[in-house]
Amino acid sequence: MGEVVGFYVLATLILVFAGLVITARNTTHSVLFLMMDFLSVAALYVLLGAEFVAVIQILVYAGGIVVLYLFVVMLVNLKRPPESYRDPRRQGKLGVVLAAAVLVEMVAVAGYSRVAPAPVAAAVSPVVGNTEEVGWLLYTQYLIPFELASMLLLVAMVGAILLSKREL
Amino acid sequence: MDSLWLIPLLPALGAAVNGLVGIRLFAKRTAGAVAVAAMAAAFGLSVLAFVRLLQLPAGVHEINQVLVDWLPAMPLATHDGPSGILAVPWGFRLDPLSAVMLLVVTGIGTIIHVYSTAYMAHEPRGGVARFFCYLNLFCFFMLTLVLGNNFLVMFVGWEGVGLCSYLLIGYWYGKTPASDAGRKAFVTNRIGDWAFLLGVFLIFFTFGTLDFRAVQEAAAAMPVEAAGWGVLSTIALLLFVGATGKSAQIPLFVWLPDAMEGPTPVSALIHAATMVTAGVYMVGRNAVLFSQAPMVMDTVAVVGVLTALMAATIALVQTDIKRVLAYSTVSQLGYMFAAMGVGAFAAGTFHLLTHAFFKALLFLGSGSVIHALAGEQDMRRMGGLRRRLPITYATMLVGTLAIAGVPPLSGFFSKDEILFRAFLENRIVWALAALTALLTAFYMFRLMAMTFFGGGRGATADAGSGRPGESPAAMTGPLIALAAGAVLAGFIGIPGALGGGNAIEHFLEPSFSASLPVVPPAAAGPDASAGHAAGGAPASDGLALGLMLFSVAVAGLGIAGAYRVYVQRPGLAAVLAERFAAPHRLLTHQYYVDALYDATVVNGTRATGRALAAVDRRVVDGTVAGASRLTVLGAWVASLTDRTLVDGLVNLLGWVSQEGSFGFRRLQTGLVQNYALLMLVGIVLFVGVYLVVR
Amino acid sequence: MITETHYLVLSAALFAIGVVGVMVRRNIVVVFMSIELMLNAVNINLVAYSHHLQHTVGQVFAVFVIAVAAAEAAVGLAILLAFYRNRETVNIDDMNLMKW
Amino acid sequence: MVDAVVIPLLKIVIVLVATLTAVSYMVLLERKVIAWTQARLGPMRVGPHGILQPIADALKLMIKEDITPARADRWVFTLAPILAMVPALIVYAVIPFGPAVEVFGRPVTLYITDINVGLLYVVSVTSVGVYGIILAGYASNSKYPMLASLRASAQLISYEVAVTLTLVSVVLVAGTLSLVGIVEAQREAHVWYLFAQPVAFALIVIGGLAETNRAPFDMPEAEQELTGGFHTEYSGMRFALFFLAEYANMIVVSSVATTLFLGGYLRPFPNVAAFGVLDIVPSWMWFLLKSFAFLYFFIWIRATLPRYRYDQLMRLGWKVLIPIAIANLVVTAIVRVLLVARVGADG
Repeated sequence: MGEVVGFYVLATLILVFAGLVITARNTTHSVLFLMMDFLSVAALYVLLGAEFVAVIQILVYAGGIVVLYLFVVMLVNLKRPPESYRDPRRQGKLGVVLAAAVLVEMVAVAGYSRVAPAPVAAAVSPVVGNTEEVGWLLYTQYLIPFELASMLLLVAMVGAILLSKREL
Repeated sequence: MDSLWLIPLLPALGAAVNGLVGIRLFAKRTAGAVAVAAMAAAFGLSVLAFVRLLQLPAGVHEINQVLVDWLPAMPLATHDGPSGILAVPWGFRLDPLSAVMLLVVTGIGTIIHVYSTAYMAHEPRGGVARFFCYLNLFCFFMLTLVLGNNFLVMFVGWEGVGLCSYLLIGYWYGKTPASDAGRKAFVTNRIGDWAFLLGVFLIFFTFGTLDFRAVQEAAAAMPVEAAGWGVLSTIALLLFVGATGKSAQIPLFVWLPDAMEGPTPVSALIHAATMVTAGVYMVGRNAVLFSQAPMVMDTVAVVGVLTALMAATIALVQTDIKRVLAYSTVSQLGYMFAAMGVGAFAAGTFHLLTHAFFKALLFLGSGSVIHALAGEQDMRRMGGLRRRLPITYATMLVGTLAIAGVPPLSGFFSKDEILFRAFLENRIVWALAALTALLTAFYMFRLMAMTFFGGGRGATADAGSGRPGESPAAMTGPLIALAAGAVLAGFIGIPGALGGGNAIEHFLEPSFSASLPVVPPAAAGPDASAGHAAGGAPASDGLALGLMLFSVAVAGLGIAGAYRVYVQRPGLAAVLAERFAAPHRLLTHQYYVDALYDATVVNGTRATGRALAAVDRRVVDGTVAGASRLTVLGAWVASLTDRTLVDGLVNLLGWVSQEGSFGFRRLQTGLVQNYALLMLVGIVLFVGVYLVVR
Repeated sequence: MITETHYLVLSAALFAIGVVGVMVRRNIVVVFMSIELMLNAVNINLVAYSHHLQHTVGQVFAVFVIAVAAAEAAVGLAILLAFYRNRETVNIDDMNLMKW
Repeated sequence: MVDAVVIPLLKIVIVLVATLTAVSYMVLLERKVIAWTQARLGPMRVGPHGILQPIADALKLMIKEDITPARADRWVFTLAPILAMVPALIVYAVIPFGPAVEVFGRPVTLYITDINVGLLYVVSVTSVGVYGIILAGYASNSKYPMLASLRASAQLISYEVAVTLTLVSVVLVAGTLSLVGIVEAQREAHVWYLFAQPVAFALIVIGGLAETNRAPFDMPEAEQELTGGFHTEYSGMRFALFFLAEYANMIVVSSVATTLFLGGYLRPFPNVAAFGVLDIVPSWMWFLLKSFAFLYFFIWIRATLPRYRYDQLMRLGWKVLIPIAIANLVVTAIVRVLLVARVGADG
């Protein structure tokens, strides 16, 4: 019961905030709605029993990435309106139609997946607790991807610094 | 004995020093001193060698020295079998004949070297060294020629002197006539050399050896070809043709007058005293061989005497002082050949010796005159130099008297000997020779008269301001020395008719006989040529005296004629020239021999050359050009293919790509969202396909 | 009862909203944010299946996605800033230099 | 029902009220302490020794006119103080004030909840707190707040990295993310982590000062440079919210520091029976005493140290604290691995 209510409330919040993100005239408002959206998603993760991912979602997305967006918006949003020019070839409407098609198709796929295969056996993990399991998987089976991700982050950091510095 | 090889080597060293170092570094005086020292030393050694030759025990008449093996032993063969072993040593041989030549070359050469130091004093410094280098080099080759003990070594000298002659005639190579004359001499000599070389080949083919002595022995063993033409005759004829080239006989005499373009000492040394006598020497060296071929002997005599006569007649009308002397030289060489031809080898050689003295004297005297007149050579512009050039006049007068055959000067003895022997052998030859002697006396005194007598003309008349003076001691000294030689040289050959011993003939005898055990001295004349000395000595004393008187009379007649025409009545010469216009023209044009050669040989060669050039241009070049045309055509076709077909394909490909990309590039709008749109289309399609197929 | 299909539909809807944002908005910051929305849709999917299959690996992948998103945001925004500094615009229609 | 709903709701209300009251008196305390430090008396008018001053302040703020600047972004302007306040308050959900106790015969835990990612929760929620500052500066549409908010958010983000890295080393020692678990781990380890992780404690103290924009790192509120800082344009109740949020954050920092390093609600020497007499003081009282000492330390420092320059602040954060934190983490990890290996060998 609580799960159902929680799901529908959160789903509504998520979709509404998402819609507001892409429709808000003010970019700062978009960013705020995005933050709200992410927080809602984090709550959804809690609902799904993924506390670690939820916290990371808040820490990284809400506390990091969105702050970054906010910074950028405040840095670039100072002059003329950003959407003043419109290229005639952009085919925005067709994009919306195609997005709807994608939605329909994916819902159809989701309908098929009702007969999805039986749940696989839970991984044999020596630890209990969501965070511990995630950590255990990250540092054993997915160690190399994990290290690669860290390398990716390092490279991204260096690249971002290089790109945004006015002169080296 | 050991010093024999040094004699040619010394001039060679002098030439090397002057040529390698002197041209750049030596002063004129140094260059001259080096050359003169080399020649003087060679002369000293020659005298020593000559003394040693005289001191040889009886029956031995030669000194041999083999320096080194030149060509190693090399068996040669023809189709008919082995023809002998070709082994040529670099060997020298001194026998009486070569000893005479040796003394002539070194002695007169030394004198002329001394003379040259003064005569060439006005040349540039490097030019003097070059001149003495050539001159020394010439002496080296001449000595090699003389001393060589076989045909090949002789041939080296033979060609070497030709080369030096060419170099020295063209010494003033800046003057076109000089360089032309040098080339003419060289080319003309080549013709003779060609025959000479053929003769050498034939000698080796016939006898299997090239050694003089061996060839003479072998030839003596063969029968005399009195009636039929045989191999000996062929050899002799070929050698004689070679001799005509070197010694300027008919038909190859044309180069010698032109060679007067060279410096006067060169004319004296090479073209009077030494090189031109090489032919005579060669014939004398092969006396035995020639004796076995009587027909060739007759040819030699006729050619010689005809040459003598012709040159003498031409000399009558020449106006260039050196050309007169040149034709005189040709004439005297003809004399020598006539002597050889009649078998009087010793007489010919004797005349060679005396002629070397007085002709060198005459040339040097004329050089003194030219030197005094600052290069003037035309006798018509001379005259009255007797007082201004007393020494020159005196010495030249001695030389003239000698060549004219006035006793007791040297020319008298040698020429008289020849006439005597010719009279014995062949009256026609004698008659022509006597006529020549008359003409000789005439034209030589004409020269003297025009140069030294009468009033001043031309250059001598103009010379009032800078009057010509006597030449320096370095020139007059040699003149005097040669004059002494011209006076005294005859006394070594006083014929028996005058109570003399005819020493030279006895001395030379071994060289002209086949075998070493020589005939007794009593048998005067070339005993080897048996059957020719038919006249016999005992019956000829009176005859000889008569002929002597006759020839003295002839000489006197010539002198008197010349004195009358050119001294007493100076205008008479022109009158005579007008009266005998046709012969005069013939003579002034040297019998049109040069013109004839030009018309036939020279122009023929040129025409052939042009024809060949035309063939080359038309046929050979045409073929090449045709081939290149074909190549060009092929390349054009290939390029056409390349342009149209290959390039067309490539261009088509490029055009298709270009036009296609013009269409496709519309897809690339630069709008990120259009790309995302396409991506989305792809997603929709893929998922759609998945949904349908599943 | 909430099945995984519910989550999938939610995820699909969120994804579609993100697609629409990418397609129609011209402010490149908003476009970036729409991409983040799509990434979140994916994450919802992953976590939902993780829950459904009782296997943590889905969450692991969600963590990876978040890491990649962070990197993408950092570099993308840095590029955006550099571009803005040169062109004084964040309009995606002005960024059309990279074409024929 | 009671256990599931009523007791948690009661706990929440108690914590909220207590926190807000504490914050109010925190302000008074600070004014008094600084005044004493400077040989003044501080507030003396309202109540004896100014003891009622916070109530007067609250009333003043509530009845003051609430001004919104003309060109301000109205919604965001209102949202900003809320976004500042909410994270500061909800962090209290995981702060353990004491262990389970018997209340009216019913076992009650003296904390709202104990989630197994408690520490991460604290970190993530405080990281959201930066929005309030940024949005306040942005929405005011004014120069000084804008600059101040940029400074503040940059400072917060920078020091968040150092603080989080430091916390990881504590987690390594404790072996859990739960705050209660950390406290219990200290009990089992017989030692406060202040002594196990002295470097980490120092880093947390410095980082905590910076995270709460306290002196000597109070750049965002540097009056001399930026007038009032990011809340210059705010007034009335919305200003009060920022004010409360700041002091609430101070209390959060001191609470977390107490929990992590000072043994939380444990009495000193919890394993030594000889000190059993100390149990007269209840556990939650121990917690409050320790936190109070920490807060007093904060005020003390503010009264003592001059302000850092901004570039010095950033240099300290990035070039000193973060490297030290990483080094500390590495050393801790190595020591931990060695200890586990030794224990394994013993077992």
